[in-house]
Amino acid sequence: MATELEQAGFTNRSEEELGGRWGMVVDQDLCTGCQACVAACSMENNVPFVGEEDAGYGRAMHWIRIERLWESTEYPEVKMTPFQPTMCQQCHNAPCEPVCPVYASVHSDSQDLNLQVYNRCIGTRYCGNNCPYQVRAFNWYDYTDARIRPELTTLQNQLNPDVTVRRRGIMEKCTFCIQRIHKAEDKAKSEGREVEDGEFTTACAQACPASAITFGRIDDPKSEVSRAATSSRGKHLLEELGTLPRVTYLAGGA
Amino acid sequence: MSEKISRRDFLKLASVGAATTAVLTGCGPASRYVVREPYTKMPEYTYNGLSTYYATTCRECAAACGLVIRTMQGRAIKAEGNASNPVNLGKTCARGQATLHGLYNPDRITEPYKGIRGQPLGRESGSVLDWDAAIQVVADALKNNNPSEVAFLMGMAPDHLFDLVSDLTAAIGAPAPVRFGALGMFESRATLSKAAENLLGQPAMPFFDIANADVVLSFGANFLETWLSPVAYTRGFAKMRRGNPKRRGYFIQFESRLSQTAAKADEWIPIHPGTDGLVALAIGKLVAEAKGGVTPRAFASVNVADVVTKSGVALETLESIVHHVVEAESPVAIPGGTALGQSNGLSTAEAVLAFNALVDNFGKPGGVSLSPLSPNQNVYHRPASAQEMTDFIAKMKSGGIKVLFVHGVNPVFELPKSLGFAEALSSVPQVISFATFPDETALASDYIFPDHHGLESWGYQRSVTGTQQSVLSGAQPVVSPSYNTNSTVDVLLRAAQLAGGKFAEALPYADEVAFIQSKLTNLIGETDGSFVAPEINTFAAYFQQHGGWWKNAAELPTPSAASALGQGVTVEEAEFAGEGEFFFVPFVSPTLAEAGANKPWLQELPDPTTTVLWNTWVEMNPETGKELGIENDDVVKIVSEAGEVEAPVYLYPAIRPDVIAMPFGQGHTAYGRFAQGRGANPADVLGLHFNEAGDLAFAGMRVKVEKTGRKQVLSRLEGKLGVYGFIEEK
Amino acid sequence: MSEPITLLAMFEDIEPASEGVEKLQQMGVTDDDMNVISGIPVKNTILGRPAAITYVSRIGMFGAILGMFLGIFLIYGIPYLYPLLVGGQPIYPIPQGIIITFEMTMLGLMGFSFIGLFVDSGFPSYTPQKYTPEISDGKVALLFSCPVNEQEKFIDALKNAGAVTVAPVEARHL
Amino acid sequence: MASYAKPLARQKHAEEHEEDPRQHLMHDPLPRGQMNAMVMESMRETGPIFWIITAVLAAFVVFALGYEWYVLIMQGQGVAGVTRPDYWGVFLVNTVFWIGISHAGTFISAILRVLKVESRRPFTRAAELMTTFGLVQAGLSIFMHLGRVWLTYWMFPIPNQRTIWPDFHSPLMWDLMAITTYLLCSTMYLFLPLIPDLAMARDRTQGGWLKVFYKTLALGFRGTEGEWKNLTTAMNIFAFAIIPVMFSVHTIVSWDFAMATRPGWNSTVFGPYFVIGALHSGMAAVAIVLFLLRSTMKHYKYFIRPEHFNTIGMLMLLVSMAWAYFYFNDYIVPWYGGDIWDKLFQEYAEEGPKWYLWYTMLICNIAVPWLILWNRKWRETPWLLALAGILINVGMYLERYIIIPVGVTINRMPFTWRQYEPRIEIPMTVGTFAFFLLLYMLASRLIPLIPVWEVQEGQEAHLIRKIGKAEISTLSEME
Repeated sequence: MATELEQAGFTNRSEEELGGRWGMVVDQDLCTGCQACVAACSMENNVPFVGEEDAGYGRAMHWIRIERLWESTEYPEVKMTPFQPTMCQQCHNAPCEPVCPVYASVHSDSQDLNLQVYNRCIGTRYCGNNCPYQVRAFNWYDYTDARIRPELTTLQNQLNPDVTVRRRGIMEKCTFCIQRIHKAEDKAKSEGREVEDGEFTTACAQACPASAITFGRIDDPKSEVSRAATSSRGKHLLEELGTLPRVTYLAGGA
Repeated sequence: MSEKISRRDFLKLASVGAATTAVLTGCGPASRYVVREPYTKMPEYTYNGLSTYYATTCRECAAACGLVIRTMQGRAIKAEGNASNPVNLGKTCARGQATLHGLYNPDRITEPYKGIRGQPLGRESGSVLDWDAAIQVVADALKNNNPSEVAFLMGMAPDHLFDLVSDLTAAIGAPAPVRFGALGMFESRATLSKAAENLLGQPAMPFFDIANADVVLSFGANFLETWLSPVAYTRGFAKMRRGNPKRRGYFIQFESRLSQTAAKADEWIPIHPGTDGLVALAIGKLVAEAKGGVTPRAFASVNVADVVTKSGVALETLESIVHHVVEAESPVAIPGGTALGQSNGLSTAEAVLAFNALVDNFGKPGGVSLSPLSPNQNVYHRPASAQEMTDFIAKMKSGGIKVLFVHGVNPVFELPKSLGFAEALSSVPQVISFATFPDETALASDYIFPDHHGLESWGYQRSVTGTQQSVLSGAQPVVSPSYNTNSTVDVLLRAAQLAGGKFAEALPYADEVAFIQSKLTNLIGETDGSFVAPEINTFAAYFQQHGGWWKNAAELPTPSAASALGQGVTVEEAEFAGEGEFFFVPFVSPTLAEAGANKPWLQELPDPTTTVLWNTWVEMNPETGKELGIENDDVVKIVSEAGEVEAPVYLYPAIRPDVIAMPFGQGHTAYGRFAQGRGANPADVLGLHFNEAGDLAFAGMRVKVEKTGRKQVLSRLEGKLGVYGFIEEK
Repeated sequence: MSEPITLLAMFEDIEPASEGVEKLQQMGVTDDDMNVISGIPVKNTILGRPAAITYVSRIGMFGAILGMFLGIFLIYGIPYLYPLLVGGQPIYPIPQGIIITFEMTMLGLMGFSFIGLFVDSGFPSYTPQKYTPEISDGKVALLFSCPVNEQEKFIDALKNAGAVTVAPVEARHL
Repeated sequence: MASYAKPLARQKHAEEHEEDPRQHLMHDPLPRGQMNAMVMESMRETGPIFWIITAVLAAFVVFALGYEWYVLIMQGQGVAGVTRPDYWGVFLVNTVFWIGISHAGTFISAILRVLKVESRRPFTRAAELMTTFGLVQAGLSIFMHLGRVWLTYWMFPIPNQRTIWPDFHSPLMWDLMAITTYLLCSTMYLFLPLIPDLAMARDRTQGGWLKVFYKTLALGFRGTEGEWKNLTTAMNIFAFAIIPVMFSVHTIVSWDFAMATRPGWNSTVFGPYFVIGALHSGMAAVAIVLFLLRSTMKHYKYFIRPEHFNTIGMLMLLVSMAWAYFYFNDYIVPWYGGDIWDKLFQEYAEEGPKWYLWYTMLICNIAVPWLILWNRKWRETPWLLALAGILINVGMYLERYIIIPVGVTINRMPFTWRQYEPRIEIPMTVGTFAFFLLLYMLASRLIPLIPVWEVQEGQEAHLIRKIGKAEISTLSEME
């Protein structure tokens, strides 16, 4: 019973005690909303651009989007909420996982990450529907097919060979740059050691000019990310759902 | 250059370097003379599945951030920040990330062209040239014209090409090359350096050390977006906020609209346009009084009550700000952007600098100082102001320019229409463009001799400001050129040889690399830099490997506060040109800037504050909208004395009701499929009004707004229903 | 006794048909040697005949058990073979198990009842059969076999019982 | 002197006296042969209008359904209106709607058969056909919704080279299982009572492919005691077993939504609420079909009479009240609970850009049946009942539309809230309706839509006894 309660959020225990391996911390007090992370993510993960009409209809495929709402829209007391980069929260109890009929979104034991197996996906879109954070992007068309979009013929030179290019009818999402995780893990393995904190980082964290994004091992209490995650400013998105996200947000303000 | 450094020697050096720095740099395509080989004959430094990383410089703006490009089998895969470059310390902005979309842009100019001026490019139009002919053309252009009638118009970046052209023009007695960029215009660089000259004694870019400040007053400076060196200043901002665990820096932004920068401020003060200087003086006076003692002359004259009425900033607000300032250890005030783009811009800048002098932060951590000179630079040099461009254009029109070389800038798009650059071009007999992309200016010239993309070419670039260290950022090709393009430096060198005589003497270099190395010689043996090398080859190798050379220690010339405070500063009221109910505030799009429009992923990025993608919008306060019966997505026509422009409205709650704003960056009539015919260009309505420093008073206009009755739905990343509510009136 | 012959007696209604059945029983025709063919189901008690035995329900039950095991295999066997974690849910979930098992059980039950009907009634049978279309017009037919030499006796008896026609019947294609 | 305190309603005596039981189908028997002839004739006599309509419907199926689907598959779901967060659109609305329609058949032929509601007899088959044909549309709609429909078989629990099996944690897998079961069983259940009628048709067809058709399907049924025994046993098993399956199917369909961690969806009442909703639309659909049969098919005025419309009408009224009750449950609990997201979910439906759908739904689903169906005279007016049926189905379609594409706009990330506008869904939806009607029209020419043997069985069992001064309808146990 105790653990259920804790998982439901009645806990003062830090993330690493509740498990998890890779984690991310986003400092909303630092995020300037500059979109560098979005660009970096898209370049690293071969995220296609969808064009004006589709983007306006809500089909932009950003794996990470910077949200901003209004606390008050009454001039002059206008107040904007702090920029909130929203990417897959890599929930431990991910609502998107059990609803997939073909195990396309499964949980990785070893990394405690929320995997999306592209070639298994048949496009029921239940996961996207069930994701409380609405961070899953669906390939509504063959956005990456140069036969359909000739403008891609040259641009495709830039595709990252470590990341699959997704075809139509497939759900995709932020993977915590799992290709980088694997690279680092393989390297560490070949050298017979554990992956060190800061040995590598995700594309978004790497680019962020304000260093608002920190990525690393949350099971290592000494790592930068776990120290940040246990900060008093830390909170999770929709904590009340008990999804145990692996992304911690540091509230803005003093 | 008789003994050419072979790749093998280089790799030896490289491995030495690799031990000392994280950046693994082979000098792959950089092996001097680039050859394209099939992948069956793969060079030994590329292994299947392994990446090679090259350090180079980002050319998306003039800030000279260091990049490390990850390449795989001859293709550039990812742009990452160069962790050791002091300007960006491994960070990049969105535009830096998207630089690969420039490199692999489907609309690159692939061959030298002749005789376009309007008509379309392409083999079928029979306008393709080969490079020998092209170089002959350049040589003739240099030789057959009176040097005083040869003009070079170049981009803002102070790079090796600029040095080369300066040498050339100096040697042959031609007017010095003119550097210009819309960014410089919207940043009011000329005003800043003029103010610095007047108050700090040097025409340098002042450097504001916000990293160590604890209270920051920014007067319209969008230093988190595009201003001067955004990445560096963003890093500073982060330090200011969370760098010191004991205190969180406090940040106040004075601006008539909630820009991305203002959105990060703890206090955003929607100030009446053009009154920034007055407010700065008023705050200064109050601070001085609060501190006791005699109020310096600079602030003596200002009348606070008067300022309150003019600026619309309540006295309590001023006092609370004063309180913050007095409490602070190291407050700093930054003048910039819209505050300086006013008829009273210069005095505003001076007022703000005087304020800094008052709080006595000159040369101190968290204070103001002068940006250091770059390693191989001995005098400050700034890009041309709009005023100077006007003179330049006048000269063009008067036929004073027979041949015009254009590189790295797109004045037809970037300059206000009212300056009539496009018309002036037609009165120049021969226009030669070195553009990489088919931009408006290139298509209006007689020849296009396309330069490599930045990632395909050699070079170096000085960092003008943004760091306390003196930085010379190095560039090298990371991939072999995709098309039949040619480095402009090489073109000029060979043309000079061809022209012979004083031209050949002026540029006695075998090729681009030789020229660059000649510019580096004075750094050989320097011990206080990022690396030490005994002779030029080693130095050049390290230079590529590290991505440049920079001093280890911060060195900031400290101005004297006394002179700043001594002289009286009077900020007279700003005059607004034209009539109309609205003040017009154009601002540079944070994601696109002046040259990002042709990169699809930059178009796909939402504007941070409005989340609009792929288009131009007009920001208008919802209240105003209600009064005028204007709703979201209504296309309105903005009419100024200088012209008119149409764009759909975004009812933006965080803008003064008497102000409308519009982003600069879209509205191209050329420049590739992603940019062409998309959005509108606010520069079309800018009138010719300058401040005392000769910068354009781009924010000093009044405009009328007319409904067109048309609707054009803006693409937004945000869901309107959730962000602005869904209750329907029924 | 001589070789038997099959006669078909047609009745306008159920009432006389039951009379006929009774007559035949008195005359010593065993219940196995007669059969009533009707256009609507008629209770055996109405006709005064023993109840027909049917195996449909048993086959159905068997199917139900089969289906249940299939369901149990699907929900618990598969994860045993390919254990994959999803969303912090147990590998062998009870509630889902109930659903799948129920559906499979029902499918088995009905599927096998259907098959049972075929098996038990010998469907489909396209071989020639002793039948006349009038039956589906509401007439009730009494099909029985008797020794050839005594057939007149039976015919009279049934005529008295109210049979419209009583005639030897040949198997024909339906 | 009157011994009554209250006056008697003599003057109204005329209207009030019980109407003649002989106008009931069960008391107005015809010889079986004649009924057979009537049914066969209604199948044979086909005018040009029939074929014209059939052709038009076929054209719709080919172009609106077939071609558009081809486009949808080749280009991707982008040609539909779905987007983030509206990942689910009209295709799933259609699925739920058609499964709802399909429930009527089972309800009438199973539950009414178990409860021995005699007036069911003539239209059980018409209703059962709706079940099967409706499920076909539902299945199609699910496949339209899939992003990579050509990989649907990955959901089937069959051994495969990917050594990966479907995940039964997912409500969609429960759905697959339940709907498959339901489709198979309801089809078998449609076939069982059909066998004797096919035999009848076989006996009345001389030569031609129809003869072969009937002969094959009639399986050589003669009507011996054993055959009847087996048949009735199987039918009883089905009648009882298919009822829980029917409930489970729509409950599971509702769980596809109720299991989601979404505001407004995650509700415990969804199961029964969806089931009753299904019956609501199903009953209404039966009314429409009865009206069409009665007015288009020859001789059907004999089989389908006002009394049957009366029965359906009462059921519709009853179900609509039950629906209102469940909807109120589903409404007031979150409303009172005051969870911010649930509140927003409801406000969005009522005051959002699609507010008019919400009001139309309430009017069609509650006001219409309650105002029309309380009066017997009106219930017995076929066209009026059919009209009510159409309106109710509009209302029920809107209800699903509000739950899925409208409701899905509201999630816990307001930044993403967007509106859904159907695009290619519209022609394809029309296509499914055309397909449904087309199947029905073809069926009306191939199989007897009236289970004649059941009608006769009923007529045999009914007789009128004179008790005192009144003639009373009585029913005797035949089977």
